[in-house]
Order: sequence, then C-alpha cells, then structure tokens
Amino acid sequence: MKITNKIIEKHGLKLEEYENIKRLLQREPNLLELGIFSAMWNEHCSYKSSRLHLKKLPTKGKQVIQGPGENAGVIDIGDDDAIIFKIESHNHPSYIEPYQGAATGVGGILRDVFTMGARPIALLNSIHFGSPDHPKTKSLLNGVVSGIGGYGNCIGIPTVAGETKFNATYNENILVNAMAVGHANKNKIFYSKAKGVNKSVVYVGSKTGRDGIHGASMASAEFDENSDEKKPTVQVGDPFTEKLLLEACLELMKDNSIISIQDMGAAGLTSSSVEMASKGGLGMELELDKVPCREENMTPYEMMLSESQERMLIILDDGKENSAKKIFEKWDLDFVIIGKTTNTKNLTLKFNNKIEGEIPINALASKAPVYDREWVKKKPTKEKINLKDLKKIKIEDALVKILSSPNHSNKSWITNQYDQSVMCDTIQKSGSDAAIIRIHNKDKAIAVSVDSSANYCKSNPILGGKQIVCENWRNLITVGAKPLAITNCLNFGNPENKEVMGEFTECLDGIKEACEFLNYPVVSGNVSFYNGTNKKNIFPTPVIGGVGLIKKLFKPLGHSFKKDKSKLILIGKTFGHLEQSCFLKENYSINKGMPPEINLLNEKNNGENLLKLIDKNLILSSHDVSNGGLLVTVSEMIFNSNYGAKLHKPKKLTSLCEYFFGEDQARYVVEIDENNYSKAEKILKDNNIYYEMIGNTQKDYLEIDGELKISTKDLFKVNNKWYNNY
Amino acid sequence: MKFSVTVTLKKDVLDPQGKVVENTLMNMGMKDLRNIRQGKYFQIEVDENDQSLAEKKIDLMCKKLLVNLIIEDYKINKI
Amino acid sequence: MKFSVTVTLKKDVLDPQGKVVENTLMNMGMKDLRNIRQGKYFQIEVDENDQSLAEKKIDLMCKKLLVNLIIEDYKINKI
Amino acid sequence: MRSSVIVFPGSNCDRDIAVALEKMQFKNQMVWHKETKLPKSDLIVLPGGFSYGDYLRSGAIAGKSLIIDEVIKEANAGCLILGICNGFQILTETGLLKGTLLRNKNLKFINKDVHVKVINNETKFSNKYKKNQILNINIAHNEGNYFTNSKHLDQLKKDNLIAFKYCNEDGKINESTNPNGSLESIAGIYNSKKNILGMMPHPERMVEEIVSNKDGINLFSSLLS
Ligand SMILES: Nc1ncnc2c1ncn2[C@@H]1O[C@H](COP(=O)(O)OP(=O)(O)O)[C@@H](O)[C@H]1O
Ligand SMILES: [Mg+2]
Repeated sequence: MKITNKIIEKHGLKLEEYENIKRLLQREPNLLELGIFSAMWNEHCSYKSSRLHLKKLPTKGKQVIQGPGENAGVIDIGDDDAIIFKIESHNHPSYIEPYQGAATGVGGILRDVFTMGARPIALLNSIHFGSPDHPKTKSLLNGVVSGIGGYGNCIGIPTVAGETKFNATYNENILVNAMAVGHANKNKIFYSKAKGVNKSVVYVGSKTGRDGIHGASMASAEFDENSDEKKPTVQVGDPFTEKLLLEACLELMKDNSIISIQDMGAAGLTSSSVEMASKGGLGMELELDKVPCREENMTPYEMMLSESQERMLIILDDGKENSAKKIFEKWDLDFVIIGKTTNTKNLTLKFNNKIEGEIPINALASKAPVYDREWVKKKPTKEKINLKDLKKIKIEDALVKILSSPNHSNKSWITNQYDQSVMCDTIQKSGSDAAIIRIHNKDKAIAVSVDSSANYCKSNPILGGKQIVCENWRNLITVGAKPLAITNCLNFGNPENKEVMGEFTECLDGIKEACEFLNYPVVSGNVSFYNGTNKKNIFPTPVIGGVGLIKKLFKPLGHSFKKDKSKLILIGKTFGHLEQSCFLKENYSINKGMPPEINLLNEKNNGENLLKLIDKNLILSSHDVSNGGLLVTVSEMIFNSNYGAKLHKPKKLTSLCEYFFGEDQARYVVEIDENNYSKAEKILKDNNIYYEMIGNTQKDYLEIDGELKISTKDLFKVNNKWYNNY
Repeated sequence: MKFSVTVTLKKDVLDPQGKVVENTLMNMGMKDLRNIRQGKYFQIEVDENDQSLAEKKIDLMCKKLLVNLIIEDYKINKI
Repeated sequence: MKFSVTVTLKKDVLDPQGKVVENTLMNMGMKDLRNIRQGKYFQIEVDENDQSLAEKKIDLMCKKLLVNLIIEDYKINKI
Repeated sequence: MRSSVIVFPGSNCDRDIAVALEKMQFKNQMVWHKETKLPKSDLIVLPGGFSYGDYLRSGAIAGKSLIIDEVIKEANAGCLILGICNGFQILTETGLLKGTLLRNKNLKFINKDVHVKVINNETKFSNKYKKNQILNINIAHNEGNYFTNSKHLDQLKKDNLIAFKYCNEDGKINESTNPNGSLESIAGIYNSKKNILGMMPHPERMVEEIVSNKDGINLFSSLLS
C-alpha cells in the first residue's frame, strides 16, 4: 500500500515526522512499520513534549532504589522491604466508556507494579469530573466509580484512598488517574532490560484481539466532533484473568527464570518489545503467527498495535521454558514463545516465515522526536478581593454551603463501593488524610495519599506545583508517617499551545522546588497531554501520589476527635488568605487572585515537629488544614467522632471569615489531651514552631464564642446529603 | 404490548464472561461446543397498542439506558 | 448450528436489577412502561447438524451450568 | 483442629482466612481446585473473593470444579463446612445450602462494617457467642441479597437455622438496617444438620484490634471448643 499524506495524518504523525522516519529507515516504511512508528512516536509513549522538562525533577535519594524509567518506581523501607508504586492516567478511554475505561486503567497500573515483582497491596485514584449540572457528569461518575471498584474488588486489592473533584473545566474531558502500590523483597526486583542473545521471548496472559488499536495515539490527540469514530477501539477489562496473571507471574518470580519482564500497556506488543530490546541494546525477532489471537484473520498490523489487556512479555533464561510453561498452564493462561532476542539491534517481524517489517530499535526509541516546545510564563495576577465589597455572609451559612458542596461532601457513597479491607492489612481506610497499609506479617506500615489543586495551578502554576507536593506531604505527616517519595500524573491540555506548555513547565518548577526542599523525590509518573476539546484546555491538573513510612505500627490516630475537653491547637501561622479559596468559590462564585504563598521552611519544620509529637504519643488526632480553611478542617474532625468543638475568636485579625476560611499553608489542627499539653507545648516552643491554642473539644456542638453554634448531628447531615441525592 | 430485547457485545469486543463459561462447559465434557457469547435479555411491557409507536419507545429505552452503544448491539422483538 | 438461550428469573423470585432499571426508566419520563424484567442471553454454536440432537446438547448445558433451576427458567431457540 | 481452605481461580480472601485460622492455631492447608483429593480435615472453608470472576452467576462455576465433589462428600459425612461471602454463594450453587444470593438491592458493591445479630448460638460455629449478641463485621459483596422460597424460609425459622441477621447497633432489625435487601435481613444460614454455615460477612477480617475489631474471633474459637 502506498503511504499517502492522509494515512500519515490518520496515524497522528506530522509530515516532518514522516520525513524523519524515511531518513532513519533510508526508505519508505510499509503500513505495518508506519503503524509501529506512530505507536512509539506519539506523545503517550515517546514523551516528546515533556521529556526535556521532566529531566529537572529530583529523582534521587537514599530511599530510592529505582527512579523513573522503569515500569514503576521503587523505594527502600528498611529491612528487606521495597515499595513499588506508580500512577497513570486513563482519561480519554474513561470519557468514551467510563466503566471499562476506569477498569482498564486500574488493570494497567497494577501490571506496572507486579511486573516488577511486587504484590500489589493498595490502589488509589484521583478522579475529576465536570460540573455536577452538566448532563454527562452523573453517568460518568457512576461509570468510573463502578469501573474502579469492579476491577479492584474482583482482583482483591483494596482501594484505600483517592480524591474526587468537580469543576466545569472537565466538562468535556474527565480525568481518571489510578495509582497502585506494591510490596516486594528488595533483592527480588524485576526489570525490563533485556540481556543476552537468543533468549526466548514469551507471550503470556490473555489472547490478542482487535481492541484498543491505536489507543495510545488516541490518548495523544484532542477530542473533536469526530471522536465518535474512534469508539470501537474500547478495551474491556478482565480482572479475573489479571488475577491469574498476577499469581502466575509472582509464582514464576520465585526462582531465577526471568531475565526481564514487561507488561503490554499502551501500544501493546510494540512498546513492550521495543522497550525491552532498547534498554538491553539488543534486537528482537518476533514470529507473529505464534501470537495467540482471539479473532480470526488478524493481521501483523493489528497484532502489533492491539491494546488487549492482561498480557505480558517475558524474556526467559535458557532452559527455563518448560517449568515456566507449567506455571502458566496451572493458571489456565496462554504461554507461547513468540520470538527471541538478537544482536541485530532491529525489531524484526515475521509472519508466515516472511519478514513483514524490520526497524532499527533506536529509530523507535532513542531517536524518537523530542520537542522543546514554545512556552510562556504566567503573569502573577494582581487581583485582590476586598471582603468589604462583597455581600455580608454569616459564618454558619458559609460553612454549611461549603460542607454541603459536591467537592466537600462526604465521599462514602464512593468509598463504600470499594473493597477497602481485603488482604486484612488496611489499618486506616478512606476518610482520613492518608490511608495506612500494614506490611504483611510485619510491625510496620506505609501511608499513601493522592492530591491535586487544579484551581491553584491554573492561577499560578509554580505556587500550585509547590502546594500539591506540600499538601501531599502533610497528609502523610498527619497520620504519623515519614514521607519518602512520590509519583506524579501530569494532566494538561494541548502542549502545542504555549500557555499550556507554560503551565506545564512552571508546575514542574514548583514540584521540583518543593520535592528538593522536602527530600521527597519523584520515582515514577505519567504525562497526559491533550486533555481538552476544540481548543478548550483543562486547568493544569498535576496529581501527586505520595508514600510514607510508619516504622513502628500504632493504632491509627485518624482525624476524628477522640475525647471530650481535650485541647485544640493550630500549628502554623494564619494570615487569612482568601483568594482562590473555597469560601469565595462556593459562596460568591469568585475564582480570582493568587493561591496562598508557600514557605517551604515552615512546611518542613511544622511537619517534622508534628511528626515528633506523634512519635512521642502526645497527640489524640490531627488533620492538615487545606481546602476550606480552619473551620472546615475542624468540622471534618467532628464527623465520625462523638464530639464537637468550642473555638475562640481570634484576637488579632479583624475579619472572622479570613481567619476561619483562609487557606494559608503549612497548618495543622491537633487534638491534645490536657495532661500532655505542656509536654507538647515544650517541644513546639523548643523548636520555634508557631502555634495557637484555638479551643477545646466538647460534646454535641461546634461553637465559636458568640458567633456560631451548630449541632454536630446537623453538621454531619449537611455533609452527607449531596451524593445520596445526586 | 410485550417485547423482548436482546443485548450482545459487539463482534470484536472481548467477552471475558462468555470465554470462561465456554471453557467451563468444555471442561465439563461438552466437546461439540464451538462458541458461546453471553449477553443480556429484557422483557418489557408497555402501555401502547400501536406496534410501531411501542417499538419506538422501546428503542428509546435501549438507547437511553439499557444498552451501552459503545460496546453493545441490540435487537428488539415483539413477543 | 446456532441457538439462543434466554434465561429469566422465575415469577416469584425478586428481580432487584429489573426493579431498579424500571424505576430509572420511569424517572427518565418513560411513563408507558408497565413492567420490565431482566435476564441473561446466550448465543451458542455447536458442531452438530441434527437439530434435535443439538437442542438436547444445549439443554444439557443449561441444566448443568447455564441456568440455576431453583430460581431461573430458560428457553432455547434456533437462530 | 485441621482445616482446609479451597482455592479457586479468582479467590481473593484465601490468604486472609488462612492467616486467621493459623492465628487461631488451626493446622491449615490450602487446596487447589483442580485437586481430586482432600486432605483429612475437620473444617473445610470456601473463602471469599470472585471465583471465576463472578462470571455467569457468582459461585456457579466454582460449584462445578473438581474438588467440589469431594467437598460435597465430606459435607454429607458431617464434616464442618464454612462458606464466607463467595464461599456462601458457592454453597448455594452446589445445593449444600438452599436459596440463592441475588444482586444487592441498590445494584452496587457494598463494603462497610455492619452490625449483625447472632440468632443461633448453639452450633459448632457459634457456641462462644451469646444469643442475640451484636457483632460489628465487614461486608464486601455485590450479590448478598439472600432469597429463598417461603417453604424453606419457614423451615429456617422453625429449625433455628438462621445464623446471623443484619441489624443496627442496638440490635433493631428493619428495612433500614438491611444493607442489601436480604430476605428477613438474613446474613448467614445453616443446613438442617447445622454442619454447614454460609455467611456474607467476613469474620476473618475481624480478628485483630489494630485492623478492625475482634468480633470474628469467637467463630473460630467456637469451632475449636
Ligand atoms: N475516588 C476516591 N476513592 C477513594 N477514596 C476517596 C475518593 N475520593 C475521596 N476519597 C477519600 O475521601 C477522603 C476525603 O478526600 P479529600 O477531601 O480529598 O481529602 P484531603 O483534603 O485530606 O486530601 C480521603 O480520605 C480520600 O481518600
Ligand atoms: Mg488532608
């Protein structure tokens, strides 16, 4: 077939990219080869717009065993234990078919983690929908939540934390990010780098069908009116088969059969074979007639580009084929030797003994395009909001408005659809700042949380970037964990747009600065560009997934109040920053001004000293102050507890709204038993930590002297209504 | 008027359920089984005596709720 | 030979799924809907050219696996 | 006491129950579904999870596996059988327990800690509980909506074969305390010889204070006594 411009365009390639392909091949590609180039050179696989910028992220640290570049990041948590984790987006497929899109997103990220030898121990997700009034939102929400649950519940890995946000910016382009966390022996980690010539290349897992052909290029293009045409590429997840694949792989990993292993994710057989060969500096020859197919008459093109789920590629050591095959047969999975490693440095594709395609591996990998795209800096806005210009509002009304809003409503409608307890190591479930998962059979645990702040990032990408790292860090601190490392999912609009590219660049600057300061390196991640429709780009939405270590397990603090008459202190300074706050958004629909300042030094000191208090067992409960400010934080500590709180009015600030709803950073509300108060105070004073006594817990009411009195039952009701009525 | 609606997965869409059922039946000794695909079935009764109007209504129900048009096909029959 | 099998819950068995679907459709404004019941649908192909033998085989599959005879009824049709 | 946990493809609470059993000093063995012989056991457990992905009907395909014939033989010979969640569904599919588990009435997977009341505390499985004791136990299922015909229901009541019912923290049983639409709020039942227990709640998840609570422990200690 003659390759026409139309065909090139259909493959999502630019004409100059095609010229480049011809130069690398020193001839014209055939259709199969073109398809392979398009799969490897699209944004999703090649990171061509992001690669230059990602380099600046800090990725090293004593705790890091493997940073970005492998299937997932690996960190050391002491003894022989390693934690392997990564987050990934499945935005476009989830918008087209929410259930399957979300489900296969979960399945894909799980494979990234267990290919490296880890048993997955926790799932998290960050999901973002359009405005609740938008006609599509409800069914997208329903579909995504049941898809996430459907996959995680069936495979038997607890879904323990996440975040759910609504914002009109996602009306035509929702975000579905899934994170998986696994545990492995640090001496038994498996990598994707091929080694040795003439080694068997083995295909295991499900059969290959026509699903998802060109999925990766779909994830690298904007939606437009014609997106409907792309619909038949939807992939269906099969968590049952994945469970078998998981157990079979872990069983095979017990001995030394595997040289390297790689899941077939985006761009399926193409990307897995190319990546393995490329990392090993080798070639690979595949006999495509051997690929187990689900449909009749599948062509080499279809086999190489199919994104059928639940498949892996393994390079086996000599003589291990038979014992490995037995394991996969036990689990009723396909196991077929489909090729071998070679020293040609080419990807050679045979079909019926004929060479159908032959491409130098480096043309697909290291020589893939890299773009230094044009970008512009965001000008910091000078907009200030003067409360005096706004209609006066009662504190109680403002609080109720926030707590009953979709973004702040209780999420148990969602979390009750996820099995959070399977594996019996979930020490703290959803509903608090971070989930806690015990390391099986051990007296230690990890804490995990995912966070994002699209509004802050939109307003000021640098500050926003810093803020999400800090918030994530805080969420681990409040449950008593030492933050170790993060993974990140960078959801942005069209990188060919310089404003979007600017948001990307500057968000990364912010993330970098915070990670460096906090010694909180990035060990894995994912970039998702082209989120938007017809030139309307989503707000920049980087999502941070963090993992922390609890060295010695204790009964979790949780963030709900534990006792009557205990003291409440607020760690960190309150300035009353209301621009970009929930208070203004929910009550006045104002979305203006700068996000709050980040002082990394304070972040670090406040967090580390709170951790000391927790370690010394001086704290009853603690909660970071984030979206919504102090009063929302205290309200959240009241939910699910049997207690209310009595708060003092601030002495200095004039405006109560600024004090109670301001979103200044680096703050925590902490509940301390009266008897421990002086001990805690001493530690804070000795370390120069700013704190204020803000009140105490009490029975039945949330109260501010002379300003507000609301029963805790009513507060709880207000917070619980929205999802159930939606 | 009463109708039946059968909903099946589109041809190239993976049917994990049908596959497991097929394997199980084979393992149980049903060797002549060549292929099985699983779908959904609805019996729907509507208060409408004009068949073509009734069918239109059923069709709307399918499109709006019963069928996931992205991965499923459907057929309406009078019963 | 190809057959369809429809499996439905027996009359006296509660059909939670059908109920929810029915309510949802009603809420969506489909007022003429009188009743809806949900079941399963199978398309089965067997290597057997004698129809009555083929049907017997299908019937066996139903009895042995596809249908829970305690709560479900089924019907086989040639297609 | 010797126990065997049957592992089906897709079981995912097999490790959890094994850990609980070992913690309680059972001598436990895992038995793969393709086995045709059971090790000598005093207790056989069908664990929770999604055997065969819950495809077709939950429990249906596991109910046809090779090992099940052995389980049925042992059950008929009086061996103690415990089916939890998917295990309960498998027991109804094999006919060892009557009735069936339909989709939850809200058509959603439900995972939460619920209260259940011990209705019969005089069996091998429940003698360490007090009558009407209220337990707080985790449920996690899509199909937990127990249904049976009225004749069988009468028998369940008459012969005291209802093991547990969903209730609220004060022990009240009504529509609003019934999470999944189960007939008469039934959460678990026995066969007529009371050597087989099927239940939707997960006792194995409730054996450690730091994870949850210890309300499940007495089920295992009952078996040991
Ligand atoms: N989609 C989801 N999946 C799992 N847990 C969720 C999801 N959405 C929210 N949660 C849980 O609800 C709680 C509140 O979320 P959020 O308000 O974002 O917390 P925070 O502000 O502390 O980050 C958290 O415990 C979170 O893990
Ligand atoms: Mg928090």
